[in-house]
Amino acid sequence: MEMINGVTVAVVLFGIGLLGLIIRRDLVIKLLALGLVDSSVTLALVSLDARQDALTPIWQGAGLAYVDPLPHALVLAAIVINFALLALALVFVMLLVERYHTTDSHRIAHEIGRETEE
Amino acid sequence: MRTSKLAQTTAALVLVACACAIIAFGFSYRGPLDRPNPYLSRATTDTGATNLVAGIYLDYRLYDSLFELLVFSVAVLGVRFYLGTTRQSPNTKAIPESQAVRASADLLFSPILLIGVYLILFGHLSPGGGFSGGAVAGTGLLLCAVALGAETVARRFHSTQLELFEWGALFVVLLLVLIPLIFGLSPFTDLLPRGAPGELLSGGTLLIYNVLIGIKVFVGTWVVISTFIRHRGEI
Amino acid sequence: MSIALLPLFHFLFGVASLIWKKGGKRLFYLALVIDSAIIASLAQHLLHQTSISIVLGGWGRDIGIELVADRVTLAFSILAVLLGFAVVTYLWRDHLRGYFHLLLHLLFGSVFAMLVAHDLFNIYVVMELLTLVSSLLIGYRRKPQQIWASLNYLMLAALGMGVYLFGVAIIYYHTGTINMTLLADRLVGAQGQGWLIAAAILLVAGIAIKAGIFVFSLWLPAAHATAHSAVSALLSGLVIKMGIVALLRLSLVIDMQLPLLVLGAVTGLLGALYAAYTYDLKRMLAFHTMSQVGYMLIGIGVGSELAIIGSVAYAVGHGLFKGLLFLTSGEVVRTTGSKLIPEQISLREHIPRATRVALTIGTLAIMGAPPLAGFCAKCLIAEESAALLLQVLLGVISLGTVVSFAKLLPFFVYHRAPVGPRPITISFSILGMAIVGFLPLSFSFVPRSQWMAELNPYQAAEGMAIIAIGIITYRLIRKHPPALSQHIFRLEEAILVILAALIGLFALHVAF
Amino acid sequence: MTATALLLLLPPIAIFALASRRRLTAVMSMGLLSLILAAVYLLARAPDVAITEAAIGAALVTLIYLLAIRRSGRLSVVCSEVPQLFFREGKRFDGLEHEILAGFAHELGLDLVVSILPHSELREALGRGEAEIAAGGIIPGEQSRSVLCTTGFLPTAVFRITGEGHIPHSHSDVLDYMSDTLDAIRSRRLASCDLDLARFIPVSRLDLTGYTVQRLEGREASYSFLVASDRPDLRDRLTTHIESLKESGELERMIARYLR
Repeated sequence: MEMINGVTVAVVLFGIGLLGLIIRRDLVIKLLALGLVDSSVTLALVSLDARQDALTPIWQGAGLAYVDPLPHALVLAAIVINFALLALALVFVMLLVERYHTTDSHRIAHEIGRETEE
Repeated sequence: MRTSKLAQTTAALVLVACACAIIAFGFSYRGPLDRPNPYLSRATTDTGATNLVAGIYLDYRLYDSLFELLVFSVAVLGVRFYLGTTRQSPNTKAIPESQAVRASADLLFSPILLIGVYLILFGHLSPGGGFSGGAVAGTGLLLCAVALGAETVARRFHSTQLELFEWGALFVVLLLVLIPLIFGLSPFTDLLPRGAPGELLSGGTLLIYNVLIGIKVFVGTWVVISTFIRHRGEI
Repeated sequence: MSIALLPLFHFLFGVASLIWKKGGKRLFYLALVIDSAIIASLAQHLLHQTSISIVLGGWGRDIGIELVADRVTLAFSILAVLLGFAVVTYLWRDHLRGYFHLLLHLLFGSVFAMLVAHDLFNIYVVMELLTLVSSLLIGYRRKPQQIWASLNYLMLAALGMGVYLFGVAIIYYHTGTINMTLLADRLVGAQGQGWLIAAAILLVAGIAIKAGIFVFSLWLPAAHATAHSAVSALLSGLVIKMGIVALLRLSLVIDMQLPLLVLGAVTGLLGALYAAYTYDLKRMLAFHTMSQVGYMLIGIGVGSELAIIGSVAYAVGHGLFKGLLFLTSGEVVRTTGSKLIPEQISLREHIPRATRVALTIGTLAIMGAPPLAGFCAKCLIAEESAALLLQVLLGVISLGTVVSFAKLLPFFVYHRAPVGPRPITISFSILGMAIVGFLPLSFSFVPRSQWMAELNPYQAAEGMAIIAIGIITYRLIRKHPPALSQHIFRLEEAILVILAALIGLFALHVAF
Repeated sequence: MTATALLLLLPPIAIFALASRRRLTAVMSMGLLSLILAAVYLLARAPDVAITEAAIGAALVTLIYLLAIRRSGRLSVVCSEVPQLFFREGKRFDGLEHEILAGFAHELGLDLVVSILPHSELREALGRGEAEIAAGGIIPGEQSRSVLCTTGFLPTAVFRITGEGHIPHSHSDVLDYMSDTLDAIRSRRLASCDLDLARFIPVSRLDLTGYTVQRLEGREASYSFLVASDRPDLRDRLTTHIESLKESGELERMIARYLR
């Protein structure tokens, strides 16, 4: 097996996304990082059975070697779901920015904490 | 403060590396599977669709796609609820664009819309389908918005009609999957004849679902984009 | 009669309530009545067989989506319907949009879908719908705190589902199926192998973020404490339990006893610790939910049939009394105008009578007072956990519950109190009666003979003793609060804690 | 082979996107990453996924990010409150700097959006792309590469206040917060601090007996604005605006109105 395949890169991308999610304080960047985490899963699933010698799963006759179509179908759902989550999260961020004029997660958490105590 | 940030970064690096290692470990090489793939031996004869992926997500696993559709609809609804009509952005001005942008948008949007429709209609034969086709067509409408002005388009596509269209499509999908119950079959059963693989009317109900999903996603995408246009630049 | 109808009907009704905006509440009652009929028929089927299974679309297991209904489905469906009636009645006077009713329908639909899900990817999509709907419900009033809690929940849940999908990918890579029935067969020889352990930990971690487990669900206190009380009741009573159900289903297929036991112990103890020293009523209830999740996890981790039944029974009981407590807490906050328990107690004569009775029943039940819901289920789990360590652990968690709720005791002094609004009284009495009558109710999903074998006077005495010791302990320790970190509830730190827990579980599982 | 090359491109782009200080750069590079992913899917024999990723992951997601973070239609300013120069009165803002910036925004046809930050975080906020202009008694002392600086509009002097405090404070600490400075002077915790004119004026109303006040020579400076480093066009226009105010004598009149 090759060292550089889709799955390895997917795991690396997952790590990068996770780091971005933890280290960057800007909420927009955090959402981008989250998107990267989700994309990495997609990449991993598609790469599970990605062989150069197999055919695209469009029927051309029996007995030919096709790529496994099931992960593709699953990934389609995952992409749409991630878009939906992202749109909603972005709206939440917009509402928070309107109120606190910042996208810094620490500052927002701080302000919210102060308001809750009052 | 400084040291704690450094400590946090170090901890993050170490923990993330370990987590990645665990995942990578899970994918350790297994050798070829000894089982034949169940979809590859029978998909086209079952569903009548040459696109095996469409056959899976619109027939074998239509139930999952229903949830996917619901997630999408709820998100659109949420976007509209939170940024909805009651709350008007203080700075709604026309998108500043040049004549060149406007002209090219005018030129591009009908082919893009066509591509979207093609993806929806032929989703069971070639790559594409309701979700991607709907999204492409919705994005095409944005170009239309650039060409004609967002407000004009928003006025032309009346919001209550849109809502009816959007939820009507979902309602029809829900009714369609329940119809087999009348005949004593399991819900989600495909009752239509399959037709010859490769023709437009070959996939049984696949075409109907693709069109319904396409409409739903098209409207949903447009609603999301137009809402974001109205509230642009808020972050 | 098909088990797929439960979710599908709710989705249909949800869309209908968008169209017929004024009749939202009536439609919801109608949907609940239909649910009850379907559940009754399901219960009848389950008298003769242990489970009903269908594959949608009439395909084979290997290619279609299988749905399975068993006693667990039945138990939680009953809980869902009871909570549904109570919550809608509670909200009777509120002006709600069609949008809110749609969300409620979708919430119930996805709960029912989760209860019959038997496919790894189906669990994923259902969980995502559940996440989205709950986060919209949390932020319904659009207060900044709610939006922030909702955003945190959304981000952590999305991360969790990403991790879960990695687990699914690993499983599919090695076995070629995501159907859980087939998986159980194909994993027979594979238990204990490295890749399976990795996959199991990823699946557990992904779901644990949503299941209210302390080290994973650090978004929970903020979300449950800031949401509308009716929504909190549903989240704590129902949505959290869906994570437990998913873990239960997975634990029957993949060997994960050890991680579940460890997680159960950790979440039980930490949840109780935080709950004991929290004086914000709703936040305390939220922390306490986590501690009780620990109890359920230990039951699942022990893994014997009876322990699992006990766990399910406890989850149902907990759904009832935590739902009731959250609903009453909403009334308490509304009538006293304060979120903090000491201030509420000083204004207790403003609290309506029904609310105080309901609060008393809920508290007694949660402390494990003998004839009520909490006690019965606790007995089952405790009886099955043979190891001394587990026995002590369960005792300590129970004690933690009593210590946390001893703060509420001053509410129960008799006062002349005003009469509350009628819908709310009715809502409380639905749940209150279910708690008092839990034992007969539970005959539907727990074999009667097993109940009778477990319940005896000795157990009752033990339950009373724990309550007494707990109240004394509360008096002793309330003066010296330990320094509990609030930092871990911040988004960044929460992710770090989650990762650390994931790695720790993996190391533990590999080592033993 | 192509697939491997494309795969190897992904991690560097991801790191670049998530490490970039500007949101726009981050969003655009993530869009690029999505496009490359779509190509990878196409090569991995997954055309359905490729189309969906291109339509939703690359186009739609990037689009809604761009719409959300678009800056047109408003001129966003971060500032720290300084009496006379930029301060809040009820819900409105007022002051010399505010008047200059409001006029500038009007000239550009933009709405002025102001958010208040501590003095020490202004540069960071510009770097993060949260605003285009920073204001509030800024003397461009140390040049940093992350911000641009306009021409000065008001010459100032720096004063050193020396007393018998206990805790030696450094220059930058003191300038952080107006209120901190006043508190520190009042409670006589400071051994010494340097204040520019605008900050000196409110302090000088306090009792400064026991302190020596001395004007620092050789530190001639003037107040100016900071502009985000990727907007040299904005810097130039603002500088032109200030110059034209100076020429027409309008600036003099404004200064007289606020400071004398």
